[in-house]
Amino acid sequence: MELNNQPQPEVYSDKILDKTEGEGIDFVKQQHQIQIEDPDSWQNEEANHNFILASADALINWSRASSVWPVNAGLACCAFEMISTASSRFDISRFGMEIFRPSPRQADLLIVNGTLTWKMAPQLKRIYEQMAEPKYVIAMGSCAISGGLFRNSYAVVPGVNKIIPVDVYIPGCPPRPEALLYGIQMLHKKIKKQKNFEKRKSA
Amino acid sequence: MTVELQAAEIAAKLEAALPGCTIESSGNTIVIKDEFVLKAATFLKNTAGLDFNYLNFLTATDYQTYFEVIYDLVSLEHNHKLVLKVKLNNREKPELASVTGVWKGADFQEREIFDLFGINFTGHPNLKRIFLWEGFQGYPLRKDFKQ
Amino acid sequence: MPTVTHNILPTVLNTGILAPDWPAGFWSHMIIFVVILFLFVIFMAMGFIYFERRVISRFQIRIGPNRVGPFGLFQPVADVIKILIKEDIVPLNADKLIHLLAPVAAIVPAIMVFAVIPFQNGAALANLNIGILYIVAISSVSVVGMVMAGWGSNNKYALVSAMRVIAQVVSYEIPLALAIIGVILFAGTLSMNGIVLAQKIPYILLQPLGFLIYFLGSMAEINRTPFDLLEAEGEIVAGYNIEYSGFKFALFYLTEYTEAIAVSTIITTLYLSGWRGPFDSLPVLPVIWFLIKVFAVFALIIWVRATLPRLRIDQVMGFAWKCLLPLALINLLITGAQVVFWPNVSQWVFVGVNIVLAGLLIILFSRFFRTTGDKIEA
Amino acid sequence: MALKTETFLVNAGPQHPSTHGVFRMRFILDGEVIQDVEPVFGYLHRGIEKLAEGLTYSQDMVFTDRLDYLASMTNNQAYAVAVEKLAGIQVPERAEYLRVIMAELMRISSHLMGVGFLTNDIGAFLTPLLYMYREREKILDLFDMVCGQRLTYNYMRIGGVSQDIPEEFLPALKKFIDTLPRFIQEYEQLLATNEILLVRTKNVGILTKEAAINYSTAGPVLRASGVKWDIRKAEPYSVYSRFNFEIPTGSKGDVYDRYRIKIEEMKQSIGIIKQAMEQLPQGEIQAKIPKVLRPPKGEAYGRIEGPKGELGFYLVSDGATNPYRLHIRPPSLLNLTPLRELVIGVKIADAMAIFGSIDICMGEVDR
Repeated sequence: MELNNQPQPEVYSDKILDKTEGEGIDFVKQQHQIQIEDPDSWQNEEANHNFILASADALINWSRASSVWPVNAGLACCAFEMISTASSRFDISRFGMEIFRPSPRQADLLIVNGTLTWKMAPQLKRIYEQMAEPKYVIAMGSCAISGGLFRNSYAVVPGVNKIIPVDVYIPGCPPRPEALLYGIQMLHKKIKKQKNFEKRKSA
Repeated sequence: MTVELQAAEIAAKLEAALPGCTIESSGNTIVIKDEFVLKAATFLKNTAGLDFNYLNFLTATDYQTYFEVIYDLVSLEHNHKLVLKVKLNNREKPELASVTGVWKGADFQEREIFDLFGINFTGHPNLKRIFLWEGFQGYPLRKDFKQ
Repeated sequence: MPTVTHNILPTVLNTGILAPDWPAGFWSHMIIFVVILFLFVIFMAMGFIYFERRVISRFQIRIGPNRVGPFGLFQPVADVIKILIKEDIVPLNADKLIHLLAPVAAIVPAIMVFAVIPFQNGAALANLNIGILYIVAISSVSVVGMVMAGWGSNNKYALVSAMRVIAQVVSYEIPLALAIIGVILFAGTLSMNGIVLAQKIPYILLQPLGFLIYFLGSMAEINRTPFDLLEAEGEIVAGYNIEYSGFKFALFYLTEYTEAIAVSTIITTLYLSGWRGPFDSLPVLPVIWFLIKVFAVFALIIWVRATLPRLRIDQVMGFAWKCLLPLALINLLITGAQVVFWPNVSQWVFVGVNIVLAGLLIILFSRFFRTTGDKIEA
Repeated sequence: MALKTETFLVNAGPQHPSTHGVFRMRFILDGEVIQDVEPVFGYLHRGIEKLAEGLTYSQDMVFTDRLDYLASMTNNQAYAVAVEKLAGIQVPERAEYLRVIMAELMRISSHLMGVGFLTNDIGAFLTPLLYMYREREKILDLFDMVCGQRLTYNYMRIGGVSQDIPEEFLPALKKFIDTLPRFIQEYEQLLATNEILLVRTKNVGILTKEAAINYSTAGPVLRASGVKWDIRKAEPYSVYSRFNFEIPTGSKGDVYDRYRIKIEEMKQSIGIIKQAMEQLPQGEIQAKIPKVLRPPKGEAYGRIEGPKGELGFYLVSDGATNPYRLHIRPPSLLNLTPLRELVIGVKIADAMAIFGSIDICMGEVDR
């Protein structure tokens, strides 16, 4: 009987990358402990209407609301309800939303579908920052809203709104496709209220 | 139907090959001394009639005073199984020989135990955190872990 | 159409600003036709986008865009407005000049192809007597834009995509050009309009093998499934345009569809007898025939896209060099022999002969590449 | 002239269209060819094993739904089997039959998704996936009918199931089961006779029998390599010993075999469901168990054959209401172990096909 003690083949492993990633995660964890306010609270205020600008707004908002392209990003369980929504039965393409862009640069909507862990948080933040304005975020499912079932865990972000601002929250674990469609229509309504020619207070 | 081997018989065989390695045996479980893990694993895998070629799973438990590492072994040919256990009393710096040379399936599982329990597997080709990130404080599955 | 432009606008344009020795009719023809072509390309691209999204939806048992406007017809309009006013991002470490120029370099050659396409008898921007040569020369220049995009974006996925596309397009140029020679041999002219006029029988019947080679080759040239390695979503995310957003991405998106339109129109002209059809002496009918055929070809492209998976890069290259190139050479040999040795035999004889030969050759060649699935034990 | 060449590092993931969630692979590429790969996990690590220690046995059931979210029912079953083994609970027969029906439906659904996403990774533009989604929706409707949920069911409880099936369930199930073979036939025609799919899958990512065993792979991956190993036969749990079914095995262990195994297993599952429907007895659906379960001190390992392989729960009890330790044997994680060996030396496109054929679910890999 001989011991199997031959040296293993060298495994590729990039410890420097891991270290920088870990530092980044710790940094994000420190920075993002407070909930980010809704940057769109200005929508509730009554603005004075300018006739010409209003019709230009209407055109722009119509085009933005009619072609919201989501990022092709799935986190966890809710991702499958998102795919269900895109599939034949619920058919998100009716609203012109079937173009799931794999590159965040070309997308308008980030659907955070599932539990967000601290390890994933910098990546999600990066995806959000890579998206071009105007961009919208839907928090889908209880995990994305508040951490849900896993709120007490050592690895889970309690609510995605600590990392990025959220436009629409959809409750459920997971939300049914109908709920997601309803949330998307809420987002459409929100987009159609935008004033593109006024300075935002928070900006 | 999977046969659960009588641990006492296997323990006798193990004892014959590696004197002084077993601590106790009951049911389908053998507890061995931690320095014999690699030798015992190789013996169990390569001995005809035992042929434990399949490491079903590998995990650990924290019993406050000591760690227990559990090897669930199965032979796909004979369809029998055996549980091998090791107790680690050193809580500060637990160490155990890696069995990746015997069963490659142990690779990720040993990394997982390292990540969540802080047990160091000597001889593992790439022992580093697998689920948590570098710089995470503490080992979550230990009972004394505080968030 | 040229007659209209020759009569109405010469006085308006003959103001002396233009080169004095060039006739005003020439300028008015040019300007009007360029405007028409641009509108044609943009509206056709939008139409194609709508058409493709609806048709693919039907293939996938879905409905497709139907909320924006009647039947969702305004969907592409909304897309265009949205994407044009979207923020334009230039990555920090990108090669700024190349990053900026790449979309322009991609779209200009794609639109230039339309200069020689005859929409009806003689109605082309420039009825060049070497039209087909011009197309072969210009159609693959778009690739330069894509390579620039891949290089200038400072993104590894984009770089891999650029390397893939250049290898692929260079390989497929050869069988493509060889397939066209078959058409030229039968037509006896290089002019696009001449080729249409020469098609008593549509050349798809006379040149079935050449048509297949050209169709597959051009699918590879415009990077459509199963040769869409350039944008292989599952592998290299979005390919060369991964770092583009806003207006520049819109140009790439437009390029993709402009190329698809270009290929559809070229196939229509070369193999489906272009604007010809019943009653093609009536005023507008030839254009309608032309558009119908273009959409039919595009529907075929969509069909392939909705059905087939993607090939691997070495398989794509192998297919070009080991399968299409020999087939194109054989096709050229057969066509040459028919034209030289039997110039007086009715072309209907060649139709039968060529279809049979094409079938035999395809069966023979597919033998070399065939993989069969075997059952597994149950 | 010698050209200087360089390898370069490419990150695939965590947000990448074909990583099936938040998996990340660091590729070292030499042009198109992969020189080395380092898988990076943990982007969905929620610490379920730790959280489970803080809740009671029956509360922990909800976590199992979120493990392999494509096969929640089988996760439920595995956990229930483990707890019942620990506490010595006898499950009523009708409940066992219902469990078998649900588990086999879940297996069909999971395999449909596995095949669908594989074709998507190979490059088919969504079409096969959406056709398979059509069948999956029918299965989800059946589950919806039984327990009112589409994805996370929490249907199987310790000692039985949460509620009896409604009246209209069996006719609906029968209708579905009768039409399913026709659709599977359709998919087979669409896929198995497609030259491009064959070229892309045959002889790609071959995993030998010895390697498959040594790497502790399980389920379709192990069987595709030619090992006839299925917990339903090897150690029949529930009422599987009463059914007549076969274990399909592959011969080569390539991507094509892994795909074929899934198709064949779906056919076998249909057979099992048919037999279970015929034999379904009347009676109780829930054993009498105390409200708060206190299993005796000890440990137990309960395992079942999940769609992705052997799914086991290792439980340690110290006599209290909460489990002292809960460990999950995740087939997805263990099936990923040979990934590095399979992927080195192939092109990126093949790497994605291999990854797709292993058919993992990140919820289970990271836990």
